[in-house]
Amino acid sequence: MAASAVFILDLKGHVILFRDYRGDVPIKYAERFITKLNELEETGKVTPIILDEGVSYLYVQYSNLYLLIVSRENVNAASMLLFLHKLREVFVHYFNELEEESLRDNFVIAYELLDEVMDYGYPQFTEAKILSEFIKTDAHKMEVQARPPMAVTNAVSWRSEGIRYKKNEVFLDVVESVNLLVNSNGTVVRSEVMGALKMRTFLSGMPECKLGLNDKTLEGRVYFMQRLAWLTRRGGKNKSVEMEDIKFHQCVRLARFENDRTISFIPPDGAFDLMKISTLEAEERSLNWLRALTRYSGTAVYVPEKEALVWKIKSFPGGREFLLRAKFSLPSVAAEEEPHGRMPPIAVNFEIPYFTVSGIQVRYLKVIEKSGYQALPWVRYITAGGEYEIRMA
Amino acid sequence: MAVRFVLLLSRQGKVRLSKWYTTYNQKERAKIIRDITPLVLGRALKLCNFLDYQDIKVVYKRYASLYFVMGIDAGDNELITLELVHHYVEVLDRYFGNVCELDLIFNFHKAYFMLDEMLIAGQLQEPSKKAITRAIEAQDRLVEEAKTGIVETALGTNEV
Amino acid sequence: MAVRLRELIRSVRQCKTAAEERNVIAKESAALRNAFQEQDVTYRHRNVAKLMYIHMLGYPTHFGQMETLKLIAATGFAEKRMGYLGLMILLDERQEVLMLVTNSLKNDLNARNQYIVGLALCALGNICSAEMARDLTPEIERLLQSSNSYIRKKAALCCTRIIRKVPDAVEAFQDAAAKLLADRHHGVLLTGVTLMLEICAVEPAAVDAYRRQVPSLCKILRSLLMSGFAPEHDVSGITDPFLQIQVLRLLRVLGAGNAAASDAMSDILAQVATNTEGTRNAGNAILYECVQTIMGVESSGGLRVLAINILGRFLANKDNNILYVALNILARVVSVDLQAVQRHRSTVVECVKDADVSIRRRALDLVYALVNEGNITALTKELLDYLKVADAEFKPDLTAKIAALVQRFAPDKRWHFDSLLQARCALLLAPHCFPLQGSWVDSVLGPVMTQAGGDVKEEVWRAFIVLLTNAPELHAYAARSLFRSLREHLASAELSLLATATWYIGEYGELLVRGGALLEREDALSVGPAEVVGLLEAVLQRPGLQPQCRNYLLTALMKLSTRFPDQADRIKGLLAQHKGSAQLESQARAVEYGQIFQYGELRNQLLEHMPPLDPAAYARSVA
Amino acid sequence: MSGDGKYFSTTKKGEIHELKEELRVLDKSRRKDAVKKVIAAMTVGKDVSPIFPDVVNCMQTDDLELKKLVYLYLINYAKSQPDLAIMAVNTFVKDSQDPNPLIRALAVRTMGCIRVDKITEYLCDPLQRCLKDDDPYVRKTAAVCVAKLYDINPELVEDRGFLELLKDLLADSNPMVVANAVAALADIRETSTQDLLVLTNQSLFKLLRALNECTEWGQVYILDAIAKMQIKEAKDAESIVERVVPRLQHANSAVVLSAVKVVLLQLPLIADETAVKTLVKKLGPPLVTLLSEEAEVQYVALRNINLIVQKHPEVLSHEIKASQLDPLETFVFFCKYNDPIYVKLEKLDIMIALANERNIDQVLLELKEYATEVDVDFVRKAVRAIGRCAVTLERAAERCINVLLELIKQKVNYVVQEAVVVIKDIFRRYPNRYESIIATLCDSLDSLDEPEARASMVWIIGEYAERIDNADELLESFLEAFPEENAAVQLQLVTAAVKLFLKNPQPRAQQMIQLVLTYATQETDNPDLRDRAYVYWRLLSSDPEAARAVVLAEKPVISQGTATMDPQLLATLLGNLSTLSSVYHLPPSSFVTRAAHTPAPSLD
Repeated sequence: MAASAVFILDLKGHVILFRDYRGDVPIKYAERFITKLNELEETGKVTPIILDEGVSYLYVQYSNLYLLIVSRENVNAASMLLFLHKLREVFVHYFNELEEESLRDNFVIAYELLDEVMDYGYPQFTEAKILSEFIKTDAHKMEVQARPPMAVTNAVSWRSEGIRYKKNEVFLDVVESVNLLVNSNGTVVRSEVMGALKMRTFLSGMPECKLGLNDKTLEGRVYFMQRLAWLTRRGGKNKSVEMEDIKFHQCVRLARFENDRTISFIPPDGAFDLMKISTLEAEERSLNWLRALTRYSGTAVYVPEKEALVWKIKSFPGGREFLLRAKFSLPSVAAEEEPHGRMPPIAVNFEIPYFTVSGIQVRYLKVIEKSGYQALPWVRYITAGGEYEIRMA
Repeated sequence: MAVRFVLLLSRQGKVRLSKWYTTYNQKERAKIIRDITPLVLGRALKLCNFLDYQDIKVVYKRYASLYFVMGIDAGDNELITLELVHHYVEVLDRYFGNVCELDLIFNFHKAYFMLDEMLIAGQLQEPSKKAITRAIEAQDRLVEEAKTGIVETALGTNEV
Repeated sequence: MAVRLRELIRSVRQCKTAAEERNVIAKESAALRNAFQEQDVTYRHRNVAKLMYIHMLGYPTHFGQMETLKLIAATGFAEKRMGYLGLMILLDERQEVLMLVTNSLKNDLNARNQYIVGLALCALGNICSAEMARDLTPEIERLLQSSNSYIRKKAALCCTRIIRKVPDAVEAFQDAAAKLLADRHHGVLLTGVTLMLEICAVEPAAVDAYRRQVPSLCKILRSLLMSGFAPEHDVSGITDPFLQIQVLRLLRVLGAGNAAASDAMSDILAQVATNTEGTRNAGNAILYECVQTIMGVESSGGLRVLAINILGRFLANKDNNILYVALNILARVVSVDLQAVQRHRSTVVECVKDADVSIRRRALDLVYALVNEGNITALTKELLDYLKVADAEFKPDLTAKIAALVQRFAPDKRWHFDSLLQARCALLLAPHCFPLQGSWVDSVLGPVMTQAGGDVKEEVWRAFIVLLTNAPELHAYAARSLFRSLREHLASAELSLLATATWYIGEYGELLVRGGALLEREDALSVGPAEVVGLLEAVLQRPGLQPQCRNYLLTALMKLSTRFPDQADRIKGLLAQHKGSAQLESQARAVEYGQIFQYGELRNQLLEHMPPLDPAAYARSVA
Repeated sequence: MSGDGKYFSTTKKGEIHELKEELRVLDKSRRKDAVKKVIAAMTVGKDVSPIFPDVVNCMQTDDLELKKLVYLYLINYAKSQPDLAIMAVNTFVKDSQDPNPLIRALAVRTMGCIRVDKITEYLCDPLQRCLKDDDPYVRKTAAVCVAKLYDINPELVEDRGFLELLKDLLADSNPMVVANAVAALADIRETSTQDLLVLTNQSLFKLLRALNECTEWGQVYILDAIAKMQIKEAKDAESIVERVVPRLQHANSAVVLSAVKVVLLQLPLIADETAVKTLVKKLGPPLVTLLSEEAEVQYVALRNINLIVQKHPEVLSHEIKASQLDPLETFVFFCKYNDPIYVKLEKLDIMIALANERNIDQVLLELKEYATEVDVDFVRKAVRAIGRCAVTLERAAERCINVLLELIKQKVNYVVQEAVVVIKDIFRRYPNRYESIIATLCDSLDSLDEPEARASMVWIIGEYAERIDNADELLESFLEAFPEENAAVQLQLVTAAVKLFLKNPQPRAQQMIQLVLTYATQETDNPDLRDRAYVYWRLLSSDPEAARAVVLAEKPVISQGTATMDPQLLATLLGNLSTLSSVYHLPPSSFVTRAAHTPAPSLD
């Protein structure tokens, strides 16, 4: 149950790249896809997966391109769509920017990559960093013949051996974004905090890392830890079992975590998201939303090209409130098919450094490598506005 | 016979000019362009210059990198429409002198001016290329004169 | 600061990605908004030019529409010229803002400068609304008689739009239009003839009045034919083909159904037909028009022969353009002169196989028109043979036409059946193109259904049922065929097969069980009542079954309860499951049929065979 | 018209010819550039097959990049030039013994893509070697190649014993090789009659072990393969669950969904009820987390969640004793302003499924919010959702209806039409309770132009004729356009006219029924409509009392769930979680078109 072919098309449906894996969906289906897509767009019934006359089209749009997989079988849809996103990442890694021109300019390497990331329609290996060790953009480097790095088939497929740094460092950012939806009447419809532990590692060799988060649970103060059921009460049959919504990077040993709640891993080199935590609860309720603002401060400009009023506030000290009142007069002429309806919600962006809403803290990050070097961990905390929306009446 | 629309498409499918003599809303216009472009661009050289599209006929002719396309009523004379296309091309060529695509890109408004001296309501108004160029040149002069300060009193000499 | 139009175009051309382009445009649009807000007069016409450019790229420009009106109201020619162009590009007759320009137009129509009048006429002729047309008719009426030919010709075309918007206005222009025929200027002559054609289309009574003009039209044509080389109006050695063709058209309108007028023009038509050289496109364009006129009026036999000969030459021409228009002529004359067309049958059938889809479509339409009881068998065979090798894209069209043809002219119904069956086999050779793979019904109808909207599809299989019900000798055969198809494609059958088979099995289910004589080459089918009901039950349980199908099934099962008394209880149970259906019609049927079970004899009576629809009577009622 | 060339002209010679010339030059880098041009032309759909021999001549090279390009060309055109494709065989065989594993793998990978029957024979020996190669990179490529070969020539694969070799790879020391072997076997199984993944305790254990170590994609293959296995023993099921549950925390959503699928499939085998309950609970949070993924993945997740809650509503329900802070509240399915429409529509479905008497006020408030949005499709669906809540939640029905009435009063055309459609269902769900609103509905009669809304209104008129003063007038207004109506409306009109006549047989109604039945029997070719009309006609003419009993019979209350899925289908779809089948909500058999096995074109 595999993909038949991968297409990369421009927005008009012209084929930029076409890699046929199984020979049962010829290139002309690109045209059918675009026709069908247009048809569905016109009737407002467009979906990221389209079935048309026995051929399934799974696609994602990125800048001015469609990345498209076609199949005649019952493929794993989630897997295929994620593969397309991974493919996008690989291309971005290689070409800095992924758009029509960069692909056309690099179509040879793009084909090489397509040959490596998928075989007979089955996703194979999509770690951009490792791929670039044996599929190189610079033609001169090809004089030394490349061999497949161990990582391609190893259990640790995300890290190559033999990495060396003079100074061994780890940067750990604890980033929390606050999602909030407030109705026009002021009631909070949804309020959640999404957390992410973002790492950048510059470590030599094959380091073993262990991460400890704060266990304030014992003091009963941090709600987050309460919800991390595994730290205290493991699958107790009588208690309400509440798993937290945590997703780990593939480097984390999931089975180990399931067993003894240790977060242990061999990190990839460079930047990656170690874990993502959704729906944390805000400890600081005061940050819920910006309400009853009373005084105008800073600058506010109407930016027609963004269809937005941008209000910049230089500093927003605690306990202060600001109010902005704006009047829009509409031109007497309206665009022909502009939808007439209510106003879109107000979106708010902000950032608060050195602060986490949930109170999550990193207790320790141990790095053990057989050469025995000392690694310096740096930890930062940031809270930012995520999807922070206030609906208009 | 009536022309419903005139399109100029580049080999890459970019619209260089679009003129509509039948009332279509923006959505319909976009759809027509989107539908017709691949049909026209995809046709091999030897094939005829006509296509059936919805209830209309599409007559097109390729001049190097540009496709001139006209949508006409189903009962119209396709062959004379080809002459019409050629008529326009020759007018453009006379005006620009060895016209090329770039002329039309940077002077798209002039291409429209010439089309307006050739067609009204989708019908041909002037079978003489010379007369068309004369009219355009006279109007260009009016614009130049206004620019250089010779005031509009000069305008009033023509009979009405 | 504000950039020139050239610079904007250049920076857009330099954009590598759509996002970059969007960005440039967004910035420029914002700058334009500002300029418009500040009432910047100096650069207004440049700004509107940029706006048009942005519009051409497909971005919104409504915010600047008012600027075009301001430009038009200005006094300078440069401003007006750009203003009118913007008006025509950015607006059309549906926008209410357009009304605001009426007054400016009126002023400009009265301007002293011919080019300003010309701009106003052009705008009016291209985008005026009915209301504007009404308001400005007096001005145009005056300008139509202007002493300036540049204005007369534009005014004439302006009238064509006005009378389309306001048919009453014909009265104001009818006589003035005919007067234009006396003009010397070709532009005025051409637009005058165009206006007369338009008037005839809007007001049929005008045709009678204009017949008087046939001699002067012939005179115009003759002078064009006789004139020597006329550099101003020469097109590859022919003098003003545009005017010639327009005159030929008007003659066609005036001569149609009128022997006297036709007679008056026959000489000149013969001259055009014989003297026009068919080596270049312009000449062929005239011949093409001329043939149509000859065939469209009351021509003498000799003249017709002339036309038919030209047509023959066209059909033999290697140029695809000529071939295309020749097929066009055939299609247009097929109703008046079938014989002439039949003569070219083999050429037409060859054209169905042409590499050019435009030619194929034309030819296929023609074949459709050519078929009759006499040649159906031969032609269908030809088409079926071709179907096997045709392009996948073309197969649906071709199949649909074959299906329609055999339906119309089948010599006998078994033949009809088998033709469709063959069409199906041909389709199966290209399974990738037709994943339907349903029964023959589905394969034949499937392509039709994917091509056309909902109503058309249903029409086709409904007509099919009508045909079958009217052929008692085929009832058993069709029932067996449909039963087999449905059984085979239970999971994948499309609506058309589901509905047709369900209805048919419900209506004639007893024939499946009874056995009876098989047709030639047909395999026996042995099923019992339980299997028949079982098949319908299986369909009923198919996931995602359309409500419409469910309704068909409920009625079919109800009918079978009388055809197969031993299955009545089972059916009663099946129907009862739908009594709580959220689907309105399904619930109604389940409940009503449940009630009917209380009545014995009445039940049989209610569900007797449905009287077949009399196709002839039905056709009358629809007409 | 000749001489058009002078306009807009640029000169261009025959491209193919030029390429051919360039391919023949000796200079290596120029030749490589030429091959690149060929591939570029191929990519935009030009037919560059005529220069096949010239391209293949460039194949023998040390330049890996050039080799890859030529191989790519071969994959595309070998089928159209089977005779010439043989030319390439020698190079393939040679490359498959190259000291560099990258080249060995490349050769075996490419050979399998050349779907020419004649060539496959030459492929066998190299493949056999590569299946036992020392380098896992070569072995994992060879594993997939067996599946490719099977598709071209299954007999050959069986004769040469490749299936056995492939099964041996399930026990390979390298996890990636195991994963690809699993994928290849699953692929072969699709077209083969024999089940190649017959489970032994040992092989299951090996797969589970490899699960921990292979790449994310490999994990998906293994999980999907386990999902397809027939597990019969409770103990196997338990050990599967134990090994698979940690995957729920994987960052890759496909791994998560496949893990969910595997866990769900084991549940029936696990006897311990509390364990089952705990497991089901564990599935909730990972599923909800998928909603913060890319929109396309969200869409798949939502379509899947939709299925899962039908079978296990408890997955997303929460314990009441927790505070309102519980994360698994319905609000996680509330629509965000910038959600793509396809995500919004799916979320609506799930909101309805999760609506209960506790949260209905919140849900209704939200739906009302949506019903005034800009997007018409979304608004329609929101209005319908309100109706469905009314039908499913008896105690909330009145609140729902009030919201609907509020919306009707805003007189937005498509909102009114949707409201009429759902109110018809509400009437049938709660007879004799809300009919007072009929008058309000009749006010909007003229604005109904969609078949479903018209059909619903006609039904309301017929069903409640005795409560509507001018029912006959209203019905007549619909009848004017009878022939042009949609079939569904016509059916309702026939029934409504009969009802009206039976309830009040005055001359006007009689005239009306005469007209309708004549049309519906003689002037339409719709066989279904004719059936219905004939039954009514026969009924009315033979036994009017029976007619009353039949047509005016009391209808049972409609079932609550308006869209409950057939349990068998649901089971099939749950077994196919994460696949297209679960997205389409269709069994695979209804859309999979891969031919069972088509012979490749042969050389003669």
